[in-house]
Amino acid sequence: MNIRMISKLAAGAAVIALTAGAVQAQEEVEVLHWWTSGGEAAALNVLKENLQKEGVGWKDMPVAGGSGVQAMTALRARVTSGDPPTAVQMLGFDIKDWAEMGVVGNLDELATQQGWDKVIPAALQEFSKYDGHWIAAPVNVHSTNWLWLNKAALDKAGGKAPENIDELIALLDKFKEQGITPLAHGGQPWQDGTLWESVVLSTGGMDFYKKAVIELDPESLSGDTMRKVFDTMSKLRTYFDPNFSGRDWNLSTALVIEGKAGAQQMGDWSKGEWLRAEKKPGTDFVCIRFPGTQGSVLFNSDQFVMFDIGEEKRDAQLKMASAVEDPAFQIAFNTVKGSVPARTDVPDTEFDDCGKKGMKDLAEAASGGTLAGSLAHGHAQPGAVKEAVFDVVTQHLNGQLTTEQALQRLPEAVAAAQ
Amino acid sequence: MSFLQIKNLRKKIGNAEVLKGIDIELEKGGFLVLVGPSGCGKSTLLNAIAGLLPLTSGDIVIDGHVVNDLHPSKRDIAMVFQSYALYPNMTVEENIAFALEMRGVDKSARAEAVKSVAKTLQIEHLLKRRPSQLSGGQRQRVAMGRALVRQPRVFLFDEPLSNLDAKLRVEVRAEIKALHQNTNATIVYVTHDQIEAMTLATKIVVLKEGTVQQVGTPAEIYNHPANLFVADFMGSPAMNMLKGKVVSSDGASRIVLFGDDVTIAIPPSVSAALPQGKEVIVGLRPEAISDAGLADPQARSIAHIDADVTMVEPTGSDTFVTGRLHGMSFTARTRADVHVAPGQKFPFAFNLDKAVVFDPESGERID
Amino acid sequence: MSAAQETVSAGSANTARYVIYACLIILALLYLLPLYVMITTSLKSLDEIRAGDMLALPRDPSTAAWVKAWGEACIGVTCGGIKGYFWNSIRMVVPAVVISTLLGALNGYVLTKWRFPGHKLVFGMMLFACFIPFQAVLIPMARVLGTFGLANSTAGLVFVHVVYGLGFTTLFFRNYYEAFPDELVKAAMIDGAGFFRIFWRILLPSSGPIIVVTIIYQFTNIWNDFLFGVSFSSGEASPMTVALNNLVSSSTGVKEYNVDMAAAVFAALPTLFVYVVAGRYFVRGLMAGAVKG
Amino acid sequence: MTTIEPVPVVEQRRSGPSFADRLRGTLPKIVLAPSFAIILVFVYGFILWTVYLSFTRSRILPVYDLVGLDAYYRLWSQPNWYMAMKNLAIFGVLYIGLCIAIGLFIAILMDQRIRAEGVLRPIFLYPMALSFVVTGTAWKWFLNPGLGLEKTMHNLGWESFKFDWLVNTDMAIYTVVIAGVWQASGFVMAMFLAGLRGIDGEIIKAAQIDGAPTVSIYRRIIIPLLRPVFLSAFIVLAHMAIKSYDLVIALTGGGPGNATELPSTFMYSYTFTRSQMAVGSASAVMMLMGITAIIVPYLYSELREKHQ
Repeated sequence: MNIRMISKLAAGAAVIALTAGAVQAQEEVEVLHWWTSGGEAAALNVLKENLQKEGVGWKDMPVAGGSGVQAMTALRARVTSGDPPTAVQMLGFDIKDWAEMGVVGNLDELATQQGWDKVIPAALQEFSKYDGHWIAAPVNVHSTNWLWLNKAALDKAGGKAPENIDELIALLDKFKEQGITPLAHGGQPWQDGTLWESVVLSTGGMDFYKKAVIELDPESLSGDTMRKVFDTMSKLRTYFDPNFSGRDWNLSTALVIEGKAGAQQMGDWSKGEWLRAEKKPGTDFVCIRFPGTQGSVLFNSDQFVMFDIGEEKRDAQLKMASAVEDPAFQIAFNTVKGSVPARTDVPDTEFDDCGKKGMKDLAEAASGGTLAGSLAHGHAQPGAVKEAVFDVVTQHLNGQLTTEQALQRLPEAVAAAQ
Repeated sequence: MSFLQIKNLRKKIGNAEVLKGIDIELEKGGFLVLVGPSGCGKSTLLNAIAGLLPLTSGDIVIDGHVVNDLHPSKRDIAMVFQSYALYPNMTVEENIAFALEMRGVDKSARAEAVKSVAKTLQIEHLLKRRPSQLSGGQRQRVAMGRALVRQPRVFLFDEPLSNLDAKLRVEVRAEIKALHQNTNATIVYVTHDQIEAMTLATKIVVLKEGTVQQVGTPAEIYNHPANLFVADFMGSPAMNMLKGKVVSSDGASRIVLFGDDVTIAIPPSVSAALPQGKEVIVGLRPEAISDAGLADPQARSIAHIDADVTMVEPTGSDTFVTGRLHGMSFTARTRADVHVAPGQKFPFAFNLDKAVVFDPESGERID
Repeated sequence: MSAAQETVSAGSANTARYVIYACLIILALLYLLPLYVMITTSLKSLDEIRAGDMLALPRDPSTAAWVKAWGEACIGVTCGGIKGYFWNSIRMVVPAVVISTLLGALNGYVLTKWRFPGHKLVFGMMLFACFIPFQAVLIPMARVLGTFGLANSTAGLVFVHVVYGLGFTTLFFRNYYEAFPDELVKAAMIDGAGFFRIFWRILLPSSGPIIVVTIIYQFTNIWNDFLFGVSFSSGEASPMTVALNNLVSSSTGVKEYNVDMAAAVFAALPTLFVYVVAGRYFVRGLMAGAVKG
Repeated sequence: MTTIEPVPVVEQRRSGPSFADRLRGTLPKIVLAPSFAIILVFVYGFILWTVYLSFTRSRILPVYDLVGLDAYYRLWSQPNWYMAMKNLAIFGVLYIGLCIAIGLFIAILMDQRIRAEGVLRPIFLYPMALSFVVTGTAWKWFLNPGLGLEKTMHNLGWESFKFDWLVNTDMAIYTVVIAGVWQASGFVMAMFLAGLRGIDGEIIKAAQIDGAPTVSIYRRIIIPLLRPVFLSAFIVLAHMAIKSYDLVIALTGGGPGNATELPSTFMYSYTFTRSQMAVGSASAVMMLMGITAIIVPYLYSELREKHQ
């Protein structure tokens, strides 16, 4: 070991480390998000460019993985250290949790000025506002109770889209006869949960969903309807291929796209995969509400939560919030992402059939009282309850719990997490 | 005035007292050997002199200055270690020059000094090598060179020869002796080997369990050991220790050995009066016992005793004969060509002039 | 050397050696499989990956994925590949490794050569630090970094890695210096060298093997760290692993497995290089004391 | 040599230690102090902080109102926690056992004066160099029945071959063991190899002269001599087993179901994703107690032994 060399290296390295820390002062926003894949990032790039036109720099802080799990860890570290990012992509109850900690900013002025109260659905405002104040700018509205079908496989099986669980089962049986995987599913807790909430909605209807999932009524969580839900889950489980465990959702979508599988239950972000594979709605694939949930919408909404970052950076923050709610950006972003705009006053002309259907469903559900937050995506319950439900659903789906045990565990787990 | 003084030195390590009040004085140019079995505290004492261990109490005075609180480097001492402690990453030259470099001696003066030392020790050809490329003897020389180059007031040697083979040990021992004679350096030397102690020292300190047993010249230590421990420790083969008893008859005391078989006069080294019936131990070096024909003609009192021979050990220069009488064994040093075999009777001659008498209870010598 | 073939007759010795070589080669192939999969996949086209067998050799090897991973792949909204993050990691790893190694060496030196009452307790407490689960310290660490203004900076990240590397580096050096002869230190003291001079001139130059072990260990751990990286850095200042994760585990969109794998190979290159080049010294360094634990 | 002249000393006859000497005496402690202070604050301080949090009702961020043992009741009423403990037991035993067995086996083979040692050694060592963030995808493929080994075997014509542990609830934890052993056994091999190289050759020669066959030499003499290496390896592996996190996340994400949950993943998910920071802290306290139970007796015996 040459000591002199080591000490020189050390000195040099220290200098580099010090200079690397310095950042030039310019108006900019730092955005923590987990939209790292090509399409999403491209969509976000629209926002970045819009902001740059206004002279606001974009400091990107992507943290991918586990639908924001790592991102939330990073956020905790940032907030605890007293240096939060300008805006953070966030879902549902996470927003409330953070707001409760008193670390978020205030967008009231901008919201009043731009009339957000009128154009953003009340169900979204539930999350975008805390204690009556605007704290977040909603980007989009996703809906989770969709079923995606391979058109060719569907045609082969009779061409009729299923309208209830029984018809779905019959269709899956036909797919099985065709020698393809009937239902493409990825065995990750949130995917299991997404499937489960659709089954809950389909089996018990919106009232039951609200009672069981939103109000966490113990009897509903362990009653006969819930038994039917778990039985249906067990039944659906028999239509999975053997490799489903741990598979990412987009790989399952790929199976349907390639015709190796017949159907996938997944949120509307799944459409992005079809579009990128240059498939067309109606000709190559069919998007329908999960059988039995027609007319109801389980939503989740990505929002940019604005953190309290001090006065001198607030101007850039407000510019960003305004840019997010810009209708042009809403269209540009949501057509790519598969979701529908967070404001109701955006025309649907740019959207494809699935998108148009999504916008229509959302508007109807919002007015008809059949719009509810998605549990699996953090819009029905706080994280702890959500994860507790996932535990039971996932273990049941994987055969670690019998239906009987699941019915017993579910209210217990929910109670323990509250 | 003595050059090195150690006054009532105590050292505790944990609860154990390792040095229990040591007093030693050494004159300038003296060669002091600290000798004793392992664990006697001799290395601790040396480390204390070097300043490598803090004292519990007492003083160390070098050349009139108390150095208790001085850092080792400021005591103007040099030390040669048992393992030589050569810096493995430096060449021989750098090793020797290191202390000078630390003292800010400039480069040319350093080179000069190294050269002169290397010449003295005949290691000039080794200067560019690293310690790992040297033999044991060469390393030893380098270690000495490192000490010499400093020209310190006191040299400390910590068992410097114990890692050498027998032949080399004798050679280097002689070199150290010569070095001392040539330079007239003041040296403190630790060893457990009593031959080294005898050959090198001008003054020997025998230590046992942290206390000084005896201080003296090699001859004093050898011939007049202060106690049984010193008597037993110094000399090889060890001093014969014969149990005896004082008997008085006709106003004169005598000592009975070997049961009642042999009665000897009180040796001349004893001047004190010994009471009747007192148990004593008579110490006699093997060379004070010989075959009858070789007995020292000038000895004033010689006892002739016939005994059974149990073992014969020729060493080349001498032959050690072990005799046995009344259950007591003793070793005699006889001439090399003695003709005797185990089992035979042999006439031994005991030179009682050389005998010393010890009190078996206190272990002290009786004067 | 503990090999004992000399006593065995020539014929059976040969058979035994064939068996030994066969075992070793089979094991080596098994150990290499994941790396093989990574490299072959990175050389395949996406279609080939989807259709084919993961263990098959690429039909038409192409380095397109490598080029893309290095300079073009999109991480977040910027599409500059992982090269920038690669340098981020270097900027973080080098000072962190150097500082933690140096401090560990000094600590080991004090704990073995300048002992004081209670040194064992101090060492024991420092050693226990190796075993703390990092997840448990994230939040308080974030608070501390924030307080000192080190949050979200490379310096802060370096600091964190130094703190949680200290236990290991101190352990390595302490065990190594434990066997280093005390007499050398005494000799140097008598020669007039002080605390630091003894360290720089005598101990450190003889610490080659353990420095290698420590550097390998620290370099690998810090380079591969994800948890601290994701928590205490952001955006374009992130280390390699964070960028790799953003590339590999992006939740939506087409997965470009070949690009992912190429990026993974890039992320692995420095540590692989260190192990391959210094592996020999690693075993030697372990021999020199680290093993005695 | 010329005569040696005493250098005049200017110190007074009796002086206490000079300031420089006193500084010299405390310098080692001054040098050690920053490191020790850092460890005190950033390890022990943070441990205390974690313990404190476990007695609060912290959820998304720390809060500091004490509510007693609530978090511990919650923790011990979580089936996930029991699963995590059970998995840690299975994983820990197999991981440590297999790493040591395989590591020792390869080390013994490598110690037979192998020609290509320089090539083979890095092959066995390299997994340690790679993070599971890097190799996770490759492993997932490899173990996935539809993509990896099973498919390869089917392609090769072995239709009945079945290797679906990754997706099998009962077996998934064993895939974690496989990947873990792959990663750490090479490191253990290096430790054993170092240990073997350090054994005094004369002991083995003596055994050979006594007529002991090679196997007996290893079984009766060499392996017992490696006792300290076993101990070191055990400690290193034990703490890696308890801290294993990347491994599980990369391979199974804790699934299928919660079949591969470990205390470390449990702690992370409760602290950060489930916003039950108090429960997460309680589990961290449990883990620290477990680690302490292993490490402290080891430290105690090690540090005591060495100075006798």
